[in-house]
Amino acid sequence: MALSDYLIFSAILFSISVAGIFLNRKNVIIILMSIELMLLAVNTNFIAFSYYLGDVAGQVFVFFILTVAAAEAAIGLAILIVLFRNKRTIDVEELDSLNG
Amino acid sequence: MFEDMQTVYIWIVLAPLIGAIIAGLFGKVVGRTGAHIAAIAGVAIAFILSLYVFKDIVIDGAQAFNGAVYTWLVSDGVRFEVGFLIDSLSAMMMVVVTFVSLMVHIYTIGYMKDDDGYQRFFSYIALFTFSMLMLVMSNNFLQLFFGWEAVGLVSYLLIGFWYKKPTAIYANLKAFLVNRVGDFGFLLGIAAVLMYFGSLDYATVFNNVDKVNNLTMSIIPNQDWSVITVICILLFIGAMGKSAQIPLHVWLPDSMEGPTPISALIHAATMVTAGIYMVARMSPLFELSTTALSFVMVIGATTALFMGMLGLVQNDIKRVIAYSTLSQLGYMTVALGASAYGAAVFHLMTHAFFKALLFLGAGAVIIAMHHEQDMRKMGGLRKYLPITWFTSMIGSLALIGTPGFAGFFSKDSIIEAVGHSTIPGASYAYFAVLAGVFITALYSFRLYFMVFHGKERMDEHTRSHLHEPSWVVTLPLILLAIPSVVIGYLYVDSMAFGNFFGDAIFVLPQHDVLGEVAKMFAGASSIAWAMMLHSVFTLPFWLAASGVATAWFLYMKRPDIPAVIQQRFSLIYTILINKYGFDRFNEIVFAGGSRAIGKICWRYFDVKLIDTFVINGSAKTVGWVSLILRRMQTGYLYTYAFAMIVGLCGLLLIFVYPLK
Amino acid sequence: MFDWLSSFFTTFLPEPLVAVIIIVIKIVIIMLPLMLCVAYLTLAERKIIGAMQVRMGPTRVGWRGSLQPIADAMKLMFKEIVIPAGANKFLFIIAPILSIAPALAAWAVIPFDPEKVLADVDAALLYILAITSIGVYGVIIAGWASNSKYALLGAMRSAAQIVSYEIAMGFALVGVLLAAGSMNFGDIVEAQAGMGFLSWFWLPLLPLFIIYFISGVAETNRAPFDVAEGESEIVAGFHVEYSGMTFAVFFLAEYANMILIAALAALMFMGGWLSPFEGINFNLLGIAFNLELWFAWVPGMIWFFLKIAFFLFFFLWLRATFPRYRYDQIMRLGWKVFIPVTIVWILVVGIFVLAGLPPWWN
Amino acid sequence: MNPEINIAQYITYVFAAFSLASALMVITAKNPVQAALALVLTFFLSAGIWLTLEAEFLAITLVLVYVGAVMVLFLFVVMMLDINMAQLRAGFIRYLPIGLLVAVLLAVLLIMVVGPAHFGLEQFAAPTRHAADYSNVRELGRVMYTVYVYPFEIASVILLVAIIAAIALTLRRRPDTKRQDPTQQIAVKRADRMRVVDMKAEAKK
Repeated sequence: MALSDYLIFSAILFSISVAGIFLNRKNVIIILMSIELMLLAVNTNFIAFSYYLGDVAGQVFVFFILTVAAAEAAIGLAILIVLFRNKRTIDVEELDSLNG
Repeated sequence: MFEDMQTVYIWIVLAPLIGAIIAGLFGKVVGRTGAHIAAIAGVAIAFILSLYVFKDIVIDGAQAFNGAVYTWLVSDGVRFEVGFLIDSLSAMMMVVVTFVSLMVHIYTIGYMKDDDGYQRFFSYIALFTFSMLMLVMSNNFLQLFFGWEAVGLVSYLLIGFWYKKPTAIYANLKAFLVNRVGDFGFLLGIAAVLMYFGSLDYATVFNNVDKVNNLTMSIIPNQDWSVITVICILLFIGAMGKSAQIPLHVWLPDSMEGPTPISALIHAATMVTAGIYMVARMSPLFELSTTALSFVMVIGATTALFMGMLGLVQNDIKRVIAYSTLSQLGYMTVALGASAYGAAVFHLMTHAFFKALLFLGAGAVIIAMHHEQDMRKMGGLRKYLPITWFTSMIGSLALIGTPGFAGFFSKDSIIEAVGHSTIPGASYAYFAVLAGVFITALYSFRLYFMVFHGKERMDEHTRSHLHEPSWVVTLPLILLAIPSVVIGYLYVDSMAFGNFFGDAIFVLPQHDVLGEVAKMFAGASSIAWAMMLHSVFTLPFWLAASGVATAWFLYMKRPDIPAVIQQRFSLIYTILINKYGFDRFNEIVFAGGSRAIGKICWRYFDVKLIDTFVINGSAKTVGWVSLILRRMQTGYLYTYAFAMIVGLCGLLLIFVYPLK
Repeated sequence: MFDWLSSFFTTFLPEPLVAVIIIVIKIVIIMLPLMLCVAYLTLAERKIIGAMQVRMGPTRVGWRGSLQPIADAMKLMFKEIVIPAGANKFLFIIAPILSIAPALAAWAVIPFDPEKVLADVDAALLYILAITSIGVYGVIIAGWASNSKYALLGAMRSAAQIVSYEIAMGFALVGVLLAAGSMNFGDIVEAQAGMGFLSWFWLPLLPLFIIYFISGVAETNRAPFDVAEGESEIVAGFHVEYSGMTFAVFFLAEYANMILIAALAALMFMGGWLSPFEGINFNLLGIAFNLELWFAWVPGMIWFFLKIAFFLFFFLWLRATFPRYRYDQIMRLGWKVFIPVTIVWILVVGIFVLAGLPPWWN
Repeated sequence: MNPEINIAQYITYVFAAFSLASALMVITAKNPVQAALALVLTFFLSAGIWLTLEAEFLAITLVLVYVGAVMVLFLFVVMMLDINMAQLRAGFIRYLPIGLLVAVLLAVLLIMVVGPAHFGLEQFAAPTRHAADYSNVRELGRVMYTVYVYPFEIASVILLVAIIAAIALTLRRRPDTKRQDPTQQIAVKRADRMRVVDMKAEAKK
């Protein structure tokens, strides 16, 4: 296994998540999931480099990313719930109250 | 009495400032009485301390003081300091300034008693005293410039004191702008001094004068100018503005819009003499440039003669005195040009007293006439205002140079000195000052006769209320009248011909015209007596006498003749009434030209370039850009993600195809 | 035994394949008895609860009903699997599998004695936590895929409950980790050796032990925390639409989870395969009671199974004894009681460890 | 070649392939529940890949945190909300070409950068695997609690803030709902409900 194999894997994963944001542009939930996928791709890169460079710091970073991403997901979903309670929808295109 | 003279000097300056601050900033708190007590107390302290200093320096002959009291900043090795140079010259000036100022302060209580801006006025005149003292006590150019500008500022404030009067505002603006022109030259002169001497300190500059003496500069290629000449002329341009010499004199007559006390204080006795004082102070520089002296003399002579002539056609009592002031300043300037610095400063002092007296007298008349200033509506006031009449008469006699009165000694010294001067333009100057004597006598007594004698031309209402103003007005008149009579006699020996000023004034031996004059009286026990006896056989005396006689004939004996003359010589009259067209010239060329330039700037630079292109253009550009950007700011994550991805792709392309 | 097997297979198979085959054999050796245990646990439940409620339990099939689980299994296997019309077929089928898979997968790291373990993983404790946290998917997916209100309600309850109790459970395990200084079960058990049942972790970690066990009960959706099923309110909760073998798999998963929790409790708090009499010698009335020696013949695995049985009995006992908790009470208990207690006790354990409190840390 | 590593390699490839497939499912699923489940699968398989990179702790943490907690939360929310999926999916087809284009372009460029030409075995030789007694957890823990102890503390504070924020955001009191208060029910006194009255017995007529 070469390092490039892992990197290519995460590159494709990243591209898929970008496409996900594009295609599901109205659905906040799927967008959040796509962001999680993106983070997964990034984390995989970190771990692969950590392994091939023999430096555990990369894993520490992944740990922190996981932490922050978990926090992000929790708050994101909380906002989503509040949003749904108030607007009865999660369609981002209808969130236009600030649109003069 | 005082352990350290430095403390005295500081308090001389600070006392009026404190008075000004109390009257100005706390005027509401202390009230009218409090304000004038504070201001007068401040000036009185300054006057008493000045007298003490005068005694110390002049009478006890103490060493001149020259030292810094505070270093403001040091930049590139040049020290900018607040310092005092106290020698006989500045001591004399301090006494004159504080004395006249004190008189005017007291007089103001009466003159301004009904005015709303009472406290403000006291604050200003006390502030003026402070500024003027800073100017005369300075030991360096920077502080001189500070005082110079500060008196200019106070003058501006006071001319426009009645700020609701359009003519006052016009006048103060005019004064300010014309002074700016002079100040610009002055500032350039100071800059040149700093450039060539590397210091702003008088002592340093004067000590190094030899090093700069033969230097030249070329501002225009192939035109080598003597540095000293350039510096002196530039400095003198400043003096021209402040001392109202042609062609920068135009502000002074208009400044009569201000209250009469300040006309007396600022525009006759003190501030306008700042230029004279400055040139006298700079005598070590001016002495080295005959060109500059010549320039000074011609300007002074022109002013002396032609401004005096304008006084003949004026009907406003204050304006007549104002033109008289211009003329007398011309005399002083001529004396400076002739290297008779002592005579110039001596005339400055005597003039301060009798011109202040005349102005205050005029002010008293104006109060009595309910602020009527037109002489054609006066006449025969002698019996209503005896004290004013008497003091004014003394002032007029002093002004025309009646032997024995203060003006006689100083003016005769100047005329004699000019007569002995040999520098280019001296003969023209001699003619001008001689002619000026006749003119002076004529307009002075024209005023005197029109106001105090002859038919009573005022209306009934005014007449019924005519009475002598209160003691605060008359007391200064009397106090000023005394020196107007005696001061010349007391000091002509030492100031004009003696060694009164010591090292303060420097005269080259070949320029020592006063020494020449003094030789005439050599052997006499008293130069004063000798001058008086001698004068009867000289031209000036008879010119003055004929001037008085002409005035008596035209305005007392045959009051109908002036109108005839006016008709006969309508061309000359028109020229005079238009003040030689200086104002029109300034209005058309400078004001009109500036307006035209302004219009061009407005039309092309402001409207087209700035408004249309820069302001609206930038706003339009922003609007246009933001229109595009707004299209991009959809608020949808995918748009931003798209933008980021495009950027990412760009970066990746750089990686894939590295830019070689 | 496995060495012999691998050398046998190597004769006719490529080497990588042999490694896989050996692993598969090991898995089978663990799974088969486990499934058997699950089957007979159902019988034990019916018998024990019957006894507690003064009735007989199953008696007909086999000797005193001993073949009853087999009969139940046969019946369920041959029943039709009804898939509701609006259901998501794929998820509906996969839900029970997701339910049982973690319950079985967790056994990979459970050691039966110092040698007998499928995967001697370093981070076994973490692995257990991770795997048990997956169990909830079976419930959620089942509830959602059924396209039924009751099922969905049950699934939601279950999800909330499991997520909540997982935290308390995790904290309890952190306490154990702190006490043992390792995440490997072998090391954890070894850390408890020394003075018999007194040196096991249940004593210093008593609050954690109790919380862990109760959380375990909640995690497995067993009474009194069985609101996900709650037959009196939502019929049968998440598996209301399931029948036949799919239902049986849920059933198996629940019992497999019970055994797993019991095994973990035994490993972490009750010394695993250690004898309770280890190192216990005392003189009473002149007779030397050398209990360690007396019980030395018992293999460690037997002790382990006995301890598992003890905990399983608790599960059944709880079911027979307690009424069902109300949903909000469950949540309050989990969040407001258990989590604070565990956090405080982790601190206390930390102090213990630092202080070197004998006999556990000296 | 060591056969065990060979197997690991095959497993990695299989995991990667399935991982990508399920990632595709995440973004194309008709239903967010399916998307979430596909995402769970992706995480799971990625955790497997991480295991081959000797990141045991993180692999397990990924499962524990993401699969066990975050995704449950996602599912929970998705199931609770009554979402009109058809409306949300509108435009999916319309944006498919451009999305595809961008994704493919990005993927191609990324692969050109990170491909074997720059990150192959020649540039980065496969490191020797650690001995059996090597503990990734211990290693990570050592670094985390020494070098990165402050970032670690900050991360914990972030989590705390996230918890409080999430609760504060979603907490609502509904005054209109009727609910029983068990503590009040239990605390009720006899005197609150019943009054004992003294009265004389009445004779029957």
